[in-house]
Amino acid sequence: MASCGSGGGIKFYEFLQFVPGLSQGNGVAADNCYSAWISPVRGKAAVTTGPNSRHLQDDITIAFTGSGGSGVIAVGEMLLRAAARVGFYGLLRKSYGPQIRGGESAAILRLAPQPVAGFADGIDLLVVLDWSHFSRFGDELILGTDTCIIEDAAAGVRPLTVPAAVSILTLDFTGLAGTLGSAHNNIAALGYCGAWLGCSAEQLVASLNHRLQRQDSATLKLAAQVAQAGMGLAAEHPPPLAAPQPGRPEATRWLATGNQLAALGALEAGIRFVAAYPITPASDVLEWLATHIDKTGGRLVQAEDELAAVNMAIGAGYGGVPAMTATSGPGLALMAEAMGLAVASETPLVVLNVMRGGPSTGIPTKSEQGDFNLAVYGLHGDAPHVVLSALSPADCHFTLGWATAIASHYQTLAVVLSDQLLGQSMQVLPAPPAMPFQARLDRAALPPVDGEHYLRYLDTGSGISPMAVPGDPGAMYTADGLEHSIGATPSAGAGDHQQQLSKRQRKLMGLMQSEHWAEGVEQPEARLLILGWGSCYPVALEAQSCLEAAGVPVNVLGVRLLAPLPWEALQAQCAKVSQVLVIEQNHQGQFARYLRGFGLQCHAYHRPGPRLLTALEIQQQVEALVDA
Amino acid sequence: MASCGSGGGIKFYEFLQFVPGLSQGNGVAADNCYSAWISPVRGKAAVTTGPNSRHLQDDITIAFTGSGGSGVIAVGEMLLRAAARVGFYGLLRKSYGPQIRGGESAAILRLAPQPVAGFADGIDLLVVLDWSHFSRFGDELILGTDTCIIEDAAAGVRPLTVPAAVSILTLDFTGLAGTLGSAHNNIAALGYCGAWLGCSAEQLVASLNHRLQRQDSATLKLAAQVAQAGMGLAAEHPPPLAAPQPGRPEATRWLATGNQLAALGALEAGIRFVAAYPITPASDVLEWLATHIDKTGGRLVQAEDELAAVNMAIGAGYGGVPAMTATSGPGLALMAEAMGLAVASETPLVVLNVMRGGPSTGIPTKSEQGDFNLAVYGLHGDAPHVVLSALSPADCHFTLGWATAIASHYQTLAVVLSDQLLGQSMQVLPAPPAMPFQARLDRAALPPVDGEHYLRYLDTGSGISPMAVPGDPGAMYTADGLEHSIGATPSAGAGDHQQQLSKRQRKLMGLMQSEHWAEGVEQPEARLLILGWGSCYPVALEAQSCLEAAGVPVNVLGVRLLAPLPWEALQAQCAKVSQVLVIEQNHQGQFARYLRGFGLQCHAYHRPGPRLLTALEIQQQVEALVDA
Amino acid sequence: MLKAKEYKSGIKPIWCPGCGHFGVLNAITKAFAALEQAPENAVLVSGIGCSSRLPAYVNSYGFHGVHGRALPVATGLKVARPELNVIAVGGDGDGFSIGGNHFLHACRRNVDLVYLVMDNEVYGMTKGQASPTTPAHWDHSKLTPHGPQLRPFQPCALALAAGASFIARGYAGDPNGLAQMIFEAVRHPGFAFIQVLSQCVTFCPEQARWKQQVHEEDHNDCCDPVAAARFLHGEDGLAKGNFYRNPRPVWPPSAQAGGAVDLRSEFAL
Amino acid sequence: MLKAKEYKSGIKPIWCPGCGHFGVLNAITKAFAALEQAPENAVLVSGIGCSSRLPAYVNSYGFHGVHGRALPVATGLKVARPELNVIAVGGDGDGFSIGGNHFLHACRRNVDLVYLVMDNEVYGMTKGQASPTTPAHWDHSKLTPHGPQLRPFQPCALALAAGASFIARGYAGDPNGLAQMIFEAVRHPGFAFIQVLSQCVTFCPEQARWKQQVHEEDHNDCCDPVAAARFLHGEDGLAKGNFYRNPRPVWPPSAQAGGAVDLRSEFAL
Ligand SMILES: Cc1ncc(C[n+]2csc(CCOP(=O)(O)OP(=O)(O)O)c2C)c(N)n1
Ligand SMILES: Cc1ncc(C[n+]2csc(CCOP(=O)(O)OP(=O)(O)O)c2C)c(N)n1
Ligand code: SF4
Ligand code: SF4
Ligand SMILES: [Mg+2]
Ligand SMILES: [Mg+2]
Repeated sequence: MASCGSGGGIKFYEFLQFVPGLSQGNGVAADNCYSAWISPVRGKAAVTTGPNSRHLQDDITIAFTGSGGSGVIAVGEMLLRAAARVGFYGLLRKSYGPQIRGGESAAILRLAPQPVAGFADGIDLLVVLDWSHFSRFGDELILGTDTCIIEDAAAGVRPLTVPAAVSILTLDFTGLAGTLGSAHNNIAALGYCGAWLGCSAEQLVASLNHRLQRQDSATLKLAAQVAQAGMGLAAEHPPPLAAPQPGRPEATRWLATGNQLAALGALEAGIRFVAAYPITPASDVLEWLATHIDKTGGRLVQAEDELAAVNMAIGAGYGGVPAMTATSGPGLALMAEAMGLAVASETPLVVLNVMRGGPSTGIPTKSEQGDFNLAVYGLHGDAPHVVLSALSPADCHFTLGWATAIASHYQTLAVVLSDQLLGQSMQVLPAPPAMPFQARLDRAALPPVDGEHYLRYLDTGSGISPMAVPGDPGAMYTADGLEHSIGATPSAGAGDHQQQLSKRQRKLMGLMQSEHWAEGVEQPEARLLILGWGSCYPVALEAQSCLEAAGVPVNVLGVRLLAPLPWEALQAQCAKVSQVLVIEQNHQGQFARYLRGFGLQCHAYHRPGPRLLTALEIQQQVEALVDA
Repeated sequence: MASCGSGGGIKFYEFLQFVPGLSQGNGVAADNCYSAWISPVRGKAAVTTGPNSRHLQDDITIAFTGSGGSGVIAVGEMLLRAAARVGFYGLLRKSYGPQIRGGESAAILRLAPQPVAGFADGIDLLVVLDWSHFSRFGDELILGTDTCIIEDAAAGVRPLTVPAAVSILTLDFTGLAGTLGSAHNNIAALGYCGAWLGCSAEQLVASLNHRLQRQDSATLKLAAQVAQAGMGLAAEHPPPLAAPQPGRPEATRWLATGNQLAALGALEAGIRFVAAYPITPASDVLEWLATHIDKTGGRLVQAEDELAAVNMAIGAGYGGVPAMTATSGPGLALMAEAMGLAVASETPLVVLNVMRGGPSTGIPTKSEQGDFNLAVYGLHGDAPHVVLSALSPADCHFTLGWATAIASHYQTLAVVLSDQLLGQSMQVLPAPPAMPFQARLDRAALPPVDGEHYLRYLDTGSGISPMAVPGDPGAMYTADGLEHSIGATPSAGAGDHQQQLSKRQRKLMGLMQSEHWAEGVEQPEARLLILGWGSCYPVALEAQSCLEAAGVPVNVLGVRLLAPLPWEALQAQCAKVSQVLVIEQNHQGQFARYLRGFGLQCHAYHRPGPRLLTALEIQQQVEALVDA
Repeated sequence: MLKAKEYKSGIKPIWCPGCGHFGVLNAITKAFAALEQAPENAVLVSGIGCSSRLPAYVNSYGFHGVHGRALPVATGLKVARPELNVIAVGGDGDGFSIGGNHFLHACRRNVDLVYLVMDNEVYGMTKGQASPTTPAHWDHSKLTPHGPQLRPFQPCALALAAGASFIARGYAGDPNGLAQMIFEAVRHPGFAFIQVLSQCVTFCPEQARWKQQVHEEDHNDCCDPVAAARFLHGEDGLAKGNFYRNPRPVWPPSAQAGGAVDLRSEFAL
Repeated sequence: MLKAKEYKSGIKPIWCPGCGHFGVLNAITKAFAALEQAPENAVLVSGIGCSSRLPAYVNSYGFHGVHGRALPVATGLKVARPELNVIAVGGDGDGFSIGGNHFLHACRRNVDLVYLVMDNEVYGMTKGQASPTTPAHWDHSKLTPHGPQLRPFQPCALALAAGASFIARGYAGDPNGLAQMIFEAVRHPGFAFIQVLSQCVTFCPEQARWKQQVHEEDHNDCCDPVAAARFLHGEDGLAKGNFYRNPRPVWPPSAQAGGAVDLRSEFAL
């Protein structure tokens, strides 16, 4: 409810066909109904338009805060699951302090009757189990005057920074749990909030059981009792805030994080080898893969470092087995040399980079979009490769699948940029359609039967050379990061060098035709385009909704194919409006600089994390531009 | 003589003051007469202008080729030294095949009466000791119809690719040496060419003695006899080609490579710690440092890999000892993560990157300018740092000195881009003036005496924080790559992050005022600017000379400060002309793309190595633009 | 002369209550007190991990670098500034996984450093993945759901084979013993390696048992590499004590007195 | 069945005449003949160096990667394609300097690979700098004008401490003996390490003496790590022979039969 500054909800517009090839009818995406879930927008029927509809689909943001041990993350996850059963969509973000245990932590939950892909600017309901360290969240938990606070009686001293004007209700969750013999005031809070959202006791207990799987039945039973006591409290002392209304959602909905969906997408598209070195916030991609890849017959190796990880993946890729690794900024920097090897030797390789705050070790647990430069430009020599960005938590599935197919089809490196926000937020979403992509070496690119004449690095029309893999008789060759002739013999000749450089660049031009290069939503009479990438895209969509409500129609475009950039298609989009505003979450405006290198005239709005970009600030930027 | 296509020589123009601050009178450079030798242009008096003056200062290009064991490189070096004594300036480039020993090799020597900083398009005199593998040089040794070939009688079968029209003289160097009991036909060839260039026997013998220092006196004596026999041969059978005339050079001239000069510049500016991991073509920088740093009281450590090397240098830099490492593309890629650490922890660090062909292992022994992107953009997160380019072999001295001073003054990373051509070519040049730069932590930036309040990462007006070093009492702090507060405590707060990001970017703005950001030469009525970096700059100057002869005045600018780019100063230069042509030796036009990101409208000419850019092709590009 | 607790910086550790790294912090401050260490002349250099956070908690200079590179930073610093007391610290992941190469080469290079690894057989900071020293069948990490299934890395045996001249193992639960070890390591000329068993209470609660299991085993006089190898191949990894001490020439050899510096004459024609 | 020379690719090596790496090339082709190796099922994986050029010269698949990373590439390939015969090859610089960490971890990981290091105690390709195995006082390199002054790296002793299950040393001057060693290494289940003394005639002409100095020392039956350690600590580095062979479980354990793949159900609400 705190979104759009003035308290409007998000709205969803009919997907407007506006990019040639980016249509509903003629592409893989639409055939598979991908459009229904990739972004929160495509394929959703419009409700109504105009300012009066703003309050029809209310969203609400609830935050639970406490110290690290107080279980607020667990409450958030359980409440999201239970609320989803009632009919809500939602998104959950976790925020921790630097401590491994103890310290501050928060779960921030946004619920709405339709898919939710971004966070709001403020907090409607704040549930505080422990006030200590609350102030460390500083700018991350913004309390408005209409924020309603529920504090546990045992939460301790309320900080002075809490505005006096907000309404505060003190409830004794701790005492309630204690009378039942439990120390879990968080479960009492779960029951309280669940009841308020309309969850049944069964739904809450199901959530508890799911979360506490490994516990014994006595523990489960006690937890159920505490939750029910919490529900009772809600009946007596409901929050001074109207409960939001659930929607009537699709039959099959999922609860998943972007990182899980990325991992799933990779496996579904055919990844069968993963090399892993843990790093926040990419570790959970690797952990999900580790516990699932066996089922597909694939393998995961925990490597000694990122240098080993990326080279292991290259080894598997050279062997014809679709392979990936996942990392974050510092690890990506370490992988740069070997990524160049994948490019030069034309070995398929997928690298997922889940961004966090930088530079250097930076802010490891928080989101930022600072690795654009490194991903696009960080290789030595002229090393054209593919860089994609995932446009929403759900889009991680699609984009990893696409990257997997690209890496193997084009025999190249595909880097996917995600970030902590996309990767670690837990989302309720429509179940994704079957994976439309499959990794495979194009049949046409296989070597001729007559091995005598096998030319691994042949300069073909498409630029894609015939790739044999070990085991193929008669096509033995040595893949090489040294420059080479078409026959894979090392060469320092200017002609060979020019030919291979051009070939490696040209082969990627096939991607320019892809309908998947971007996602977007147009509005009639829009005079401005908000252009973003990665996790900025859902925020831009919400800003669009708010702006429309304010009478300012804008277009929104999220670019999925960052490199090579389909400049002509992008230009065509930009030509429809008179102003372009590029948004991103980093300090230097890396994407905007990149676009200007192509000749784009644009405004740029960017600032670093860890505070998330909000629809409100984008709206303000747009309004300033439109007014000027 | 083969330069400028039609055979003109290079000419030198008066240095025209054209960049505010880039003047002769008000800066360090001019005070120290740096302008006399940084580029081949500054401070040299113009001869005459106009087409008729073209032949007044003839240059000549001589190439020696043979198999790896035939000693052509030695001949080239000795001849350059002897010719220098006669009064020539010159530049020597070596070209090898992939073999460690044996295989093909060539020494290409350009001599002129004035300083020579680039190579010509063709070869005037080709001395062949061995024809086998000659064809492997392919596009590197371009024979014109006016090339004159001297072949040893024992050189073997002349390849069919040698144009029939060229004049060929067969001389029995092998036999001549043999009669004296020597196997060194190369020394006979040295005597032959030396005599033709006007070297005395003493001068040639001095060269021999310098080169063969470690040999016994009998060997030296025999070599002297063979050289004298070669001189006799020149009297009988001179090359069918007028000998070029030497100049009347400065009293003190040097013979050195760009890599040696870079190393010297680093030591003279105060580098006292070097961490080394060998890589072509940077190893000789490290080797020179290893044999000289002891004398300064400094230390060199051979590291186990580039990751260790760069972190060792960071350790020394943190300790207040100016430190550097040198590498090439693959090594620079490996250093990317730690370079980000230097930026975030604000530790002085100099990294010299001597570029070779890429991507990946690429073409390790040949020159290319493909690492621009990596150097400028290859760090994760928002990591502003300094990137310089050396504009000539001699400028390696100046630029390393500047980088050393910058790294320590701004407490940051300074990457210097050189390349194999600049680094490994041996040049005769005026002795450089005393090093004008010194590494030191600015006194004003030292911590306050009162240690209680020492704030390592204080946000000062200049953006430069007070840096204490271990041993300073009362200022103990922990340097950190994690984001931190001004007091060096780790922080994930948005405010601290924004403050430190801005501070690290802002502090470099001081560089915008530097007079050293570029070198250039203007011509009256120029309508076009040739804009280059690194080894392209001398080539552009030669093209300028040829173009003037052809009646097309142009300006030339070589950018030394690549990042942060002094965009306003650059714009002012570009505003003086109606067209800008950006030249560079890489496939993608990395610098041009970068400049366009700032909004520059330009033409771009770029192509990869290993064939060097020539003045002729730049001239042709300019003529095509001017005609259009 | 400062007391042990005066060597604490006052910054509150982010560690979980009960974490072994507290014991190491105490031991370092005690050793500093015993050494009468001037705070401004000591530098603690670390990589990334819970353990690598330690430098900020000590009242001395510190460098918190990137993951796995504490030893190169420490090496560069010590070679450039030989008068400083440089101690590299970190975790088993930092030192033996990503930093393994530097560990090997530091052992053979024999620069006069101390390297202290807080070994909890796990990646604490990234939430509990297996490290090189994790037991083969430890299946608590989702990244290795059946356990790493690998022979654990043997830090002391490797240090010996790589040429370390001082090898010891301490226990975070015995900060006094560990302080003594650190004291000796600092005094030892050359590279001194101390593996410290330092429990991760959060991801390896089973390490609480170390209290009972760790046993003393002192080979203070052992300078025979074969005897040390025999011992290290046989022991259970929970012995604490000095295992090997065999001073050999420190690198770099002390600098020659530099004469007048003429770097330029060689270039003159 | 192919003859040894039919395992040569026909590409002419860039090596100097007399370089030891020729002997290694011959030994590999002989071993392939003895193994009746199908050329399409063998892959030679290397890093960068003169030695690392070898794969192109063999009639099999090859991967010439970046400096120091042959083992990770080989590991990924073998784990992904266990039916292939994967042999990593390279030099002492590639394997023990920049690649040292992967060497350690490959020894303990025990994937079924062969790793053959052509040790000439020098960086040949970059023109003669000291490598980890260079003698302490070898002063031929300008980068270490007084010699590296470091204790040379002991590859076999380190492999043992790191957990390698097959350790041998061969000599390029004895291609037949080396071929037999490679044959056995390929047959050995798990990670097999062969250090080959392979002279660099250009930068270390003194290695010509190896012809006289190398001596046989076979411990074919040695599966006792302590005995192996004792031997390796005493020998002169010029013994050739099988030093240690002690098969232990290969990683990864063979795959479980995969059932129906349901990756999605866990997400459904
Ligand atoms: C290059 C890089 N890779 C990965 C990480 C993520 N990371 C941070 S700490 C850590 C492991 C820490 O384990 P350890 O050194 O044992 O310390 P502990 O937390 O157990 O004390 C990892 C993998 C990183 N920060 N940088
Ligand atoms: C990342 C990187 N660093 C450095 C180099 C330069 N380099 C190429 S080969 C080599 C050493 C080769 O020595 P070794 O492995 O012993 O092989 P040898 O030539 O002696 O057979 C080095 C340092 C490189 N190619 N890449
Ligand atoms: S996670 Fe483990 S290692 Fe880290 S602070 Fe907690 S107990 Fe210590
Ligand atoms: S330099 Fe040495 S290692 Fe390289 S090919 Fe020549 S002899 Fe062999
Ligand atoms: Mg640990
Ligand atoms: Mg070698």
